[in-house]
Amino acid sequence: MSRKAVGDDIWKNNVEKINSELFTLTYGSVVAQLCRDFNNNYHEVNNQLDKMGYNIGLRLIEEFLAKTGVRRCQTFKETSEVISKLGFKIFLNIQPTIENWSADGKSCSLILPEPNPLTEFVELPITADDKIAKELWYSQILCGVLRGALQMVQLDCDVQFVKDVLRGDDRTELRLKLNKILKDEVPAGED
Amino acid sequence: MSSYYLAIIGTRDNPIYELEFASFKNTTILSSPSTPNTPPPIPGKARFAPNVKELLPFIANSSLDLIEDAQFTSNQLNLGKIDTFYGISINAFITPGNIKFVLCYDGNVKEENSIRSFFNEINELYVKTLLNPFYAVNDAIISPEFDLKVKQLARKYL
Amino acid sequence: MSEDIILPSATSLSKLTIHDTSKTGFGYNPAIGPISNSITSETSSILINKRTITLSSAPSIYERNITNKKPVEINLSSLSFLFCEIVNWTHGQSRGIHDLEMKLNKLGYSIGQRYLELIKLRDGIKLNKRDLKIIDILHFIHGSFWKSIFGKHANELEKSQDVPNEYMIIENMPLLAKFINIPKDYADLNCGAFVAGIIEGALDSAGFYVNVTAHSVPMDGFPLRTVFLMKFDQSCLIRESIH
Amino acid sequence: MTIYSFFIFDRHCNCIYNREFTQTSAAGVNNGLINKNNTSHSSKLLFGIIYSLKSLSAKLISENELTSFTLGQSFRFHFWESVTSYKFVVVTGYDVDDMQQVLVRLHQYFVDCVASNGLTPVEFKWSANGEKLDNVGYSVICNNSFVEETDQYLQSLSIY
Repeated sequence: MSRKAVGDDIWKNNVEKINSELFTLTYGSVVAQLCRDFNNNYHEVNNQLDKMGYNIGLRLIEEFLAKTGVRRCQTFKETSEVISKLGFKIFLNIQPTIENWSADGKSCSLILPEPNPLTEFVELPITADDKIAKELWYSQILCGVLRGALQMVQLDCDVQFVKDVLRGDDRTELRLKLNKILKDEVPAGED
Repeated sequence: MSSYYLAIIGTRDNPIYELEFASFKNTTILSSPSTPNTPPPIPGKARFAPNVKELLPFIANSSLDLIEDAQFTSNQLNLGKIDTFYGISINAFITPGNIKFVLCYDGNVKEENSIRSFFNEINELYVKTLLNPFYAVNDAIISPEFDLKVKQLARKYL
Repeated sequence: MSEDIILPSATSLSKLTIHDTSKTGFGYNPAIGPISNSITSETSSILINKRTITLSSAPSIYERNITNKKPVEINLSSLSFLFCEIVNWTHGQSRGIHDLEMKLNKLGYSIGQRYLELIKLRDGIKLNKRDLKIIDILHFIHGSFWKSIFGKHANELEKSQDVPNEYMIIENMPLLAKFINIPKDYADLNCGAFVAGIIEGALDSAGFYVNVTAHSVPMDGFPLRTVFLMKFDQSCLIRESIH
Repeated sequence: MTIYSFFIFDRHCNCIYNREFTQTSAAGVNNGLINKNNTSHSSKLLFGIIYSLKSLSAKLISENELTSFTLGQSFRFHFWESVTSYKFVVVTGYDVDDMQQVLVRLHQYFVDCVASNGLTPVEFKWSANGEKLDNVGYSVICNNSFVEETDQYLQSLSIY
């Protein structure tokens, strides 16, 4: 079976589903609350969303591996396929496309379809100062989730948004960059 | 051809959106002999007399008492024509979340069905506004997109 | 802030000043009033000729169908992970469990306000009615409201035997509690506070001023069973006795 | 045939769960110790042995994963590691053969009760006195449903 077929199959038969609207509204409610709590300091909002995502990623990976039975990937290309066809499919029911590979095969872009379960209903408020559209990455939590989940499988990555249609860009693009493969930690006093 | 004033009023009797406009219908017929010095009227632009214009927000506001009386006696969203005041008629609509739409207009008896359709579609626009996490109940609706859509509805129905 | 506690409505995130004028000719500015968006010769001609104009490069919610779109589904775990993280984060911001529950209630509140209007809108023009009596709105909450949000009706709707303004909605299998095992340092936290907030937001919006709290009352076979206790404001009872 | 103990180590080499069973005729609740010897010398030694054997087996036979090893005539150590580097170890009598399925099952309990339960930590940064560290939670799994369910499962096995 192709990865896509595996993802579709798990989604169909092995996932407890709910209407995405409660998720959309809940996430929206959190982002709006963070904007208030941080007094519209959107850099801090991004950071906080990233942190929350990281914490989620650390756990979500366990459920992911248990559901899919995926073992360690041999290449980063394979990893990115697994993220899109299995990860995004199983948790958000979308399959981003992967493109824009760097020559060294260590970084690529994930293009998220629109609307997606995070951004449905969302429009950034337009006021005289368009700070929000320049600074806020509304879906930043996804970066944290990927970073956390990948770290648990010993892949140290940078994950960040480079484009977002909410800001008026032509598409929503997330950049994934592999820094290094982490080694097993060694117990203290052992070498 | 009549002029209209639409006010959307929040739960604390605060206006969250206002629009003055005139019927877009029959604009060509109305090309009354205007003197060369006065430009032809802009289709859709409200032509309330200045003294009426000033009063409109107050008329809308004073109708709130009547609307509140109806609020828990009628289960309809569209309350129809609820009052007239110095030749200004007032129609009203209440959303399930108690946001009020008030439409004040001069002139004769209007097609109630058109106003109802107008209100119903504005309600849908309002709900879309509300779904945006960055909008909170009772905030003013400043989205240009919303304004455009309301005006398109005005053109379509009134 | 004190107002927030009584009525947990949010402060506005976007404000315009009297100096903000629209470049496109569209958009209402409350600081200026109806002059801000009055019809000009340009906007008039756009409207009359049904010209399409682009006001923003971002996709517009107003172009979407929200009334009869096919429901999109996602994994319950995703919501669960998100919700737990919300609780963790809120916990760090709170002075004690009660404060944490208040904050969860507040987050739910704004969702309830939205859902009320959305679900009523979806009933369609003919069926979309405002509920006038407590019992009618409660049937709505327990029924189609619950089903739209959680995929099923709530299990029971009860009126208190002793207190005239108290009602209860009972859910045997709360969706969000499923994966949450409350650790010891969260004491008697009930995460149902979030759902209680959703109910409260919807009822308040509909004009039924109420205070909603969540209580876990396990039963055989239903260890997570939750009772949502609704205490209506006296004004609602007085209103019912008049009309 | 006997099950003596059950350990979980995390990616930071910490023993985040330690369960020691006291064999009595009345199998049931709370026999033995829970999380009493996480920092003990033998815990650390066990991790060290596993770590070394894992490296050795990877060097000797690639594509082969360490599954179990015996010590003398009394103990067999059964080992399984998740992709996320959680190491599950069950210590049994030396006559118990294959425990891989049991270990995978134990990991499933971990996923359901610990990882999916967002209010209990999954990052178990070590603190010597067992105190809660900022943002990292407790150093050991002290989640009742995990303890109960894994106990129940292990005690239901014929080899217990």
